[in-house]
Amino acid sequence: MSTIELLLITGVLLPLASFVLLAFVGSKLGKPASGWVAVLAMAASCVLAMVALVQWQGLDAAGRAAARSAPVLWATLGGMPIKFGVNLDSLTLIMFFMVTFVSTWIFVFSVGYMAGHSDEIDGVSKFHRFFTYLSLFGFSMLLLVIADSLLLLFIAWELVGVCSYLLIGYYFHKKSASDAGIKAFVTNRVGDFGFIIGLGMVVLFLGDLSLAGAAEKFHHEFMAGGPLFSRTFCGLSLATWMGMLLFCGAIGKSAQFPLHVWLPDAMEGPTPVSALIHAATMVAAGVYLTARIFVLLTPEAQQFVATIGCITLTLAALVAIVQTDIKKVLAYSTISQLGYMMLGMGVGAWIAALFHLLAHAFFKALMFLGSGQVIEGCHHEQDMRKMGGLIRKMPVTAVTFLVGVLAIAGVGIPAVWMPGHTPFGLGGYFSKDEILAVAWHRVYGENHGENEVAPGAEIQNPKSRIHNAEAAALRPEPRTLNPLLFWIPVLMAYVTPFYMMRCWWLTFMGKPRDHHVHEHAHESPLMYVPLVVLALGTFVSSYYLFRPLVAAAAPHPFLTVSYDGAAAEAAEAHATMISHGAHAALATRVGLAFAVGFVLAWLIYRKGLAVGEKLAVALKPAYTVLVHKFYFDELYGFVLIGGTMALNAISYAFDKFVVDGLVNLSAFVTERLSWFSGMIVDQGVVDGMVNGVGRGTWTLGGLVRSPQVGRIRNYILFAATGVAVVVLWIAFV
Amino acid sequence: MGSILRKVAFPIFLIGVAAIIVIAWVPALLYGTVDSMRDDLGRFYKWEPRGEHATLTLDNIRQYLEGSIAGQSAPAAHIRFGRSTAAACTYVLWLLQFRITRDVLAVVGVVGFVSLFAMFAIWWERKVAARMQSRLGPMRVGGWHGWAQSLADGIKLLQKEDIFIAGADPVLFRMAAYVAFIPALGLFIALPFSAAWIARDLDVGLIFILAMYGVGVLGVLIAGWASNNKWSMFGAMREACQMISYEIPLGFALLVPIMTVGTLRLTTIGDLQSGGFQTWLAFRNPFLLAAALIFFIAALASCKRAPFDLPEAESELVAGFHTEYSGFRWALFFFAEYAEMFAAGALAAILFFGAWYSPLPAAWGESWRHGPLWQQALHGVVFSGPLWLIGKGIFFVYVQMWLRWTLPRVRLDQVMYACVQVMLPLAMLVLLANTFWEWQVRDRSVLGTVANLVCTAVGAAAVLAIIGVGLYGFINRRRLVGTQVVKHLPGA
Amino acid sequence: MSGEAIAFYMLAVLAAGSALGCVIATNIVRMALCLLGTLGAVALLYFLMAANFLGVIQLIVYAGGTLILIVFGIMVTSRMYGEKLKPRRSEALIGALVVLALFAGLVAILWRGPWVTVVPTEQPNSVAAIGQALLGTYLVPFELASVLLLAVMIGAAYLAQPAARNGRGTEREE
Amino acid sequence: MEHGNLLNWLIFLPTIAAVLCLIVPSNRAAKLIAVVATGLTLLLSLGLFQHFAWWGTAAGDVFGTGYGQKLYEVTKLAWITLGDGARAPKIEYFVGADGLSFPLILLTTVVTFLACLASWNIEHWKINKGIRGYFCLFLLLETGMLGVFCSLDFFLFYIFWEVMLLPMYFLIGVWGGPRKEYAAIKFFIYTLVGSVLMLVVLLAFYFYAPVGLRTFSLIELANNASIQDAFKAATFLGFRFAPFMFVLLYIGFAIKVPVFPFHTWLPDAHVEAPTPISMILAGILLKMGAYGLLRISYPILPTAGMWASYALGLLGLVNIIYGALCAMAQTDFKRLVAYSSISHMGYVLLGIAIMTPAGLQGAMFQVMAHGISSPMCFFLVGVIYDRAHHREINRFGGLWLSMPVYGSLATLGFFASLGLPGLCGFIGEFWVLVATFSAQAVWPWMTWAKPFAVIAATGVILTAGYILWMIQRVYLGPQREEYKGFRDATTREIVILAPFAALALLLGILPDQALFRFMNGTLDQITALFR
Amino acid sequence: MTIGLTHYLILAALLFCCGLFVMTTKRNAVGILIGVELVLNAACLNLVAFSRYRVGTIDGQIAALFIIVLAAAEAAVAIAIFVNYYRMLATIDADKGDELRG
Repeated sequence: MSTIELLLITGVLLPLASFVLLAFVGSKLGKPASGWVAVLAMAASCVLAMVALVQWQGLDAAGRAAARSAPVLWATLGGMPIKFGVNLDSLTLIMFFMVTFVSTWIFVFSVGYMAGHSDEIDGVSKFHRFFTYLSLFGFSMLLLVIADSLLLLFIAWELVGVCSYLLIGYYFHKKSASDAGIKAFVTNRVGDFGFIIGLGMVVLFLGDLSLAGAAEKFHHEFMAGGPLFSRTFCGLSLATWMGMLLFCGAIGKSAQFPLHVWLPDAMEGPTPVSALIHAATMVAAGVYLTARIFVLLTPEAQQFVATIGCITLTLAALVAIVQTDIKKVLAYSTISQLGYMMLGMGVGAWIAALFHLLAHAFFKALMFLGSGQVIEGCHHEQDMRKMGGLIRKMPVTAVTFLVGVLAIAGVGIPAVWMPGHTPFGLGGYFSKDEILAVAWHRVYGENHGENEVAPGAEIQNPKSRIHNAEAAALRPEPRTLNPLLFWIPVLMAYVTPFYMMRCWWLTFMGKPRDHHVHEHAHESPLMYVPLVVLALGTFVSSYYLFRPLVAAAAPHPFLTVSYDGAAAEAAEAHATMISHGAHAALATRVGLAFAVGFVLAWLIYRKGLAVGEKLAVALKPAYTVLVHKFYFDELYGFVLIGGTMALNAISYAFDKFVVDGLVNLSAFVTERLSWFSGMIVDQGVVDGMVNGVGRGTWTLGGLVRSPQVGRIRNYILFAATGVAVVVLWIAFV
Repeated sequence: MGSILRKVAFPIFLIGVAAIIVIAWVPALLYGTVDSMRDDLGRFYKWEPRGEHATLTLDNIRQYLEGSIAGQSAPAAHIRFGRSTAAACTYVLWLLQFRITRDVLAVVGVVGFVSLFAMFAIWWERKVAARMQSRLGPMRVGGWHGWAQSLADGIKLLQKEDIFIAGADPVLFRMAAYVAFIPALGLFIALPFSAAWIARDLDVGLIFILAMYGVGVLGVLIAGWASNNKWSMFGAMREACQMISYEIPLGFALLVPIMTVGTLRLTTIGDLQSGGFQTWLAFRNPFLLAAALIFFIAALASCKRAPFDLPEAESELVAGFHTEYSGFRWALFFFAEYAEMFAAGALAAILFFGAWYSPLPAAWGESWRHGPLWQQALHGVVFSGPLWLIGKGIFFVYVQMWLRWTLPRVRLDQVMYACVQVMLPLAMLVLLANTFWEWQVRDRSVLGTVANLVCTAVGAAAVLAIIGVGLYGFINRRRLVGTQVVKHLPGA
Repeated sequence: MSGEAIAFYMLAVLAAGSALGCVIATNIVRMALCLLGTLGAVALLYFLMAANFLGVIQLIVYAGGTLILIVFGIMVTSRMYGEKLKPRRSEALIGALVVLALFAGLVAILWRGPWVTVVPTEQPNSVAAIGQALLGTYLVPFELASVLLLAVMIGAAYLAQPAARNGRGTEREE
Repeated sequence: MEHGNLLNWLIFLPTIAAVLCLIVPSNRAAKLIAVVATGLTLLLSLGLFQHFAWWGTAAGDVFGTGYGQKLYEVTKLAWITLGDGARAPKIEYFVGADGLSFPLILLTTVVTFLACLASWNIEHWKINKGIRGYFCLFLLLETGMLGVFCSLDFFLFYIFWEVMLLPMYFLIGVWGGPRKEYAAIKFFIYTLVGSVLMLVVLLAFYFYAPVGLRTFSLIELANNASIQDAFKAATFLGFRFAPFMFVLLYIGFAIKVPVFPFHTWLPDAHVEAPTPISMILAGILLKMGAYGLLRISYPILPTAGMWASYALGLLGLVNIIYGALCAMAQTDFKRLVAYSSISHMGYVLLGIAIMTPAGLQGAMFQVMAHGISSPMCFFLVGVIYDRAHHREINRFGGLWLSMPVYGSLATLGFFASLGLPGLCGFIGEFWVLVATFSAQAVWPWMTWAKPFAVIAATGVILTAGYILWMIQRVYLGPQREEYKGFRDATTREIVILAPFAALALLLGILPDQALFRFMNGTLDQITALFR
Repeated sequence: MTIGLTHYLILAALLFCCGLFVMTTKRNAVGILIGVELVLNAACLNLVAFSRYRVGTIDGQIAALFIIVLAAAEAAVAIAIFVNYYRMLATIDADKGDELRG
């Protein structure tokens, strides 16, 4: 095991240790101490991650390959060995670092936040429980990040799911909270259902559950034209189905359409949970999974991914416009951003999508924590309509929140407008821009530009170019994407700044609308220090630092290249296609989207809610649909839950009355039959005869019973007489 | 009568003691001589017919005793007599070679011993009781500490009218005393006083003794029933209950040494313990020690001795089953009781406490056994012989008396509880544990040796403690008994 | 006449006499006493037949256990001056005739029968032999007998307990 | 074959203790004896590890070259000789352990020991009479169960099968809940029907084997080629022999598993039985059906297994879905857990039905996992039943607040039942599902396997649904006034729950080290018989 | 004349007949039991005699041993029954227990 692997594994096990410690002695440690234990463990992990990252940067390609040790056998499925190991590459390391870093600061925030949010019923016991779960979550999430096997990934996947369940239901004395927990878990299970079938297909057709092994086998299958590609089901090749089914897991976890309904409800959990799990890390795991299985996705499957992402980001962005709960706004924005990432994955912007993931983790965590600060300051008030003007009471929060808003809105100056200069912008700008650029490229082909290598992108090694050349010979006719997959996200890029600015403005600017809330508003250092750190992180997590790292982890080109020409383009794209042309084309279309959105929001909400309400009345039908979140909950509640319940009732009734009834009926019939045979046949007919015989016998017996007087001595005497006769017979006859 | 007795009493006493010593070793010596004579004659002189049942002629014996048998390689006879002594001994030895002679001798010896011992024990019990209560007990009859008291009582009892109860069953009432007494005597048939001095060396001697204990109860039962007296009946029932119940732990406790030695023949069991204090079975391992304790307690109950003397609890049942008896029949019950007490003590000694061997290893005296007569006699006294067994038996009888006057009587249900719920499981456990011990622990192993040594140490400590306390009591007897009484002590 | 013969005849007389005593006695306790005589004599006959162990067991179990149990039973169930339970004379007569006929027949058979016999050999260690047989060849009957004894113990205790009549109270009050 | 006495001790130690239980004077002593005896049995059964813990050695050394070639702790005594002569067929006392029975023996001893601990508070039950009888029957039950798992002679198997039946009848019928008589009789008659069918098969196996080869040895029946050929060729009442026998046997075992539509005894028996008995019912008795299939039906009649595989798979599928749906409809806590057992055993059936190594592994793992999680769940139910004296799910609420430790353990237990990765339930389900999906790789004609796997996978969702819903209604939510003062789990309860929890974790985290390596060898040998 | 098998057998026959007679004539239930014991003793004597003079092994002794043990068991149960009998009928007369006569 190499040093880096050791560091990572230690980093994974530290939160586990903290979990075990807290689970057993947490209640004894008490209120602040148990929180600090978790923080300490996570901070140590973070330090280890940093060390690992630095070491990794110092290694050349050969060294990196050497640092990866062989996986160990965990079990055998049938005859197939299942091995687990550390999936050591740049993506793992950067994700690991991101998770530990964000977690650490959110943990710190939680210590302060939970002090006031954990004593509804039993303060101490619930306080340590929170950090117990958080530690378990940290462990599971890190395990997910380093997993090199689909099965290990799935295990960690479920574990983070259960942590999410527990943390959403942290205030389980509230029915809404436990409902939300169940909703989250079951919805995820629906996704996992697909995932498991996908895993079954992997086992059946590829016979290897490790990521690398599966990818290699997939390539061979493709080259050999195996059943995976030659056979179809419902018009799609089995390979496509496999990719889509595996992606189902990501749909659930990343709250993609149609399984997005759980995430807004998940805001019932404490705010740090929302920040950590439901914004920064866990929900991004879906994207991470998609990135990991990217090499198993056929073009059709990629298109499916892109479509799902596109639908999700649209729906969520629209719903976010009308939300009044500060956390719900953020939740929908999260869904929307996840949709962007999925879109990126689907169109082949592998690097950009992950880059967006990392950047999003920082700024969304930042905003959630900011909202937590606000909620804490306003005595658990979450409704933005009652806030306003808080910037005077909470300046740090307001400013840091604004940083997040700017980042998510994609504030930046397109490079094309400032030629020769280093592009400037926040992380969100670059990542979103790149996703859209790739989409543009996929939609409109290659006619946009010369090959201007983007800064930070690594030069692909010559070998891959040879592969590309080979692949080009095999390349089928180029496929293009539906233009909607470019235009709708572009449109939504205007909506995003609008609702974010609406949120910020309603919260922090303007006049205080509820004086009671406003008077008590305050902020505390333990909570705003993490805010500041994350705000700084938002600046740093930009194009210059994160993207190169991600780019270095891009899948081996030949895997993406060799089976499909279109994907080859995508693979090329994220290395080289961030062309001037694409960006130039984009610049005209979304370059000022943030400004437009901001201004619109300012115009409407600058004087409070009045204008907004008027608009709502004016656009009543649309407003209603949006407020009801496109009626998804109602639909599911009626069709799925109701259907299941009906099915339950039916099957139980069947069980109780039909199956059991049959059993009881057979018993009843047997009993009646026996009655019939016993009482009628036996007593009447058979017994009649028997009785006749018996009566005769009885009469006869009366004659012979006279010696049997019931005296035992007489019986003995008879026996003795008998013996005597026999003996005399023997003796004398 | 009394005055005559008083005059000759002490000489009789002394003669009695001397007689006991002589009786203790002389028959054994003689039996041994006859038996070894047969062997030697057979082995060295080609004397026919061989075997146990062959009869020696008078000449054979005399020649043997004189060492004048033809043949040069003859070894020296064990005892070398002068010509005249040999002539005298010849007749005795000739008689002794016949089994019937020995049997008659044995019966006489047993009956004599039992009566003598019972008389002694009754006197002694009274003395022990008295001393424990700071009294003097019988002091008059016989002079020295009233030693002839029992003798006088016996004569009195013989003279008494044989009272017969009107409502009693005439036959059974009479038979009961015999039924109680005969098993007590029969018990001595299989009880070895030494390896040679035993009426019948049965291969099932141990169970035989147990069986006799069991049969004895019947006499008590019948006595109680035949007396036609409610209290007697109760006493008898209690006796039956208690006896039958306690036979079970008793049997279990006996199984423990049996398992260790692997035989039921008492002489074999005794001979295995000839190697000195340390080889006594009780000290072999802790379980045997525990078994010895259990055996002793159960035997106490079987002999209906305090604190288990429910059948004759005088405060409740007048005198239990022998309420209606008087005279000699009454005495028979007592003879039986004391005989059983002695047998219990002797059995304890044989099974657990070195049988007829002294604490010194018998091997030390090996040379004496073949030496001159006086050496052989001395060997019989110092190393092994009936004296040791009788001494040990009397010691245990003493312990029984000691307990009787120390412990209060327990209730009947407590007696039964103690048996069924305490003694029985305990005995089973000990048996089980000893099984494992015998199975797993070798004699010479470290564990075995250590256990042996520890137990020996415990036993030695107990012995030393008893001796020490006794000595202390003896030295301080005047202070302890009290000045009033001391004045009346003879020789004061 | 050898010693063995003397012993046999003495014991036979004792056994038979006691048995006849049993027959003649009207008092039930006397019968028990007579039974003791028979048992003891038979036990001694066992000794005579070198079945020492069996003799001892006869004494310990039969005389020391069963008989005491019987006497015990008598004490519980009979009064000394209770009703005299005498059979009718006719019954006794018929019984006597039958039994005498049986005895005559048996003796006739026994006397006449040419019995193939072996010369009795002394078992050097019959106790050990019996022990080995019990735990070897006869292990199963031996264990079954112990189970039977257990069952009898429980059964007897159940039958004899006072509360057993009303069908309840099998639970011990603790 | 390695001879040994361990299994004999294992089987009959409880019997001895049962007799002791009757003898001892006090109830407390009986309890003590029962606990000590079951504990000793547990320790003894650990002795089997000497043969199976094979770190570093090759599988072949442990499991031998073929089915039944390497058995451990074998005792083989002629019991009843049928006919004359040295070569006459014999009914044998033939016990032995291999990779199939070893885990189940361990499971039995563990669960029985813990169930015995769970019976410790019997004085506080509603029916607290006859405590000695209870423990006596309890120990007899253990003898029966261990006997079933150890015996390798069909006749002996049958005897132990019946031995186990009777104590269970009394345990439910005497110490059960309000409808105990109904439940007990239902259980008894159901099982008896199954045993009768088994008896038919037992005799048929004997008489249809070629003369001279007749035997009751399960190993011999499976391995002897002549017998197998005879079975293949024979007809029975006009039907082909093997399928007919297979169906009879299957019904016999299906009743025990239980398989839809023979399952209705189970909810009743579970609900009415006292907690420890429910634990044993769910933990061990259900496993006997699966064990019987793997030990008798499939090795001896492999062709019939293939013939019936579609139907069996379908039944397994129905069990999964139908059990889960029924469970969701329950308002009685124990009934819910009972139906969840039906659902979980469906995976076992499905895994067996597809007859691949992975399927068998998954099925056996599920057997063990369910053997750990379901007794735990039943005990968890029992804990609150002890306190609340009712089991209405809807009347509970907020129990986690008043009983934090218990709540945490309950969550763990139910998650294990739910199939959460990292806990034991997951591995079995996953293995079965994946194996079913990929069954065609082994048996190309199994075209139905993939749809079955897909449908079975929906069970995962349903399971999560009813378990979480139940957790919500019982443990979460606002604290109710009437449950406020409830005592948290006592030390005894924690002592019982902790081993289950530990085992659930162990099996979930290290499935290979904890289980697979002890049984895969034998399971592979069984699958080798199918070819 | 040496003592042989016949002697023992005749003695046993005598004991047997005595036992049988006791069984037939005694009205006291315990008396019947005593008769049974006599009969059993006779049987034991036969067994031992046969085993010594006829077979030369100890098997007969063991059979006798079992008989003794079983007799003890039988006596225990019988006495228990008698005690109950006495409680129910206030007599030990075996002739009174004829309620189940046919």
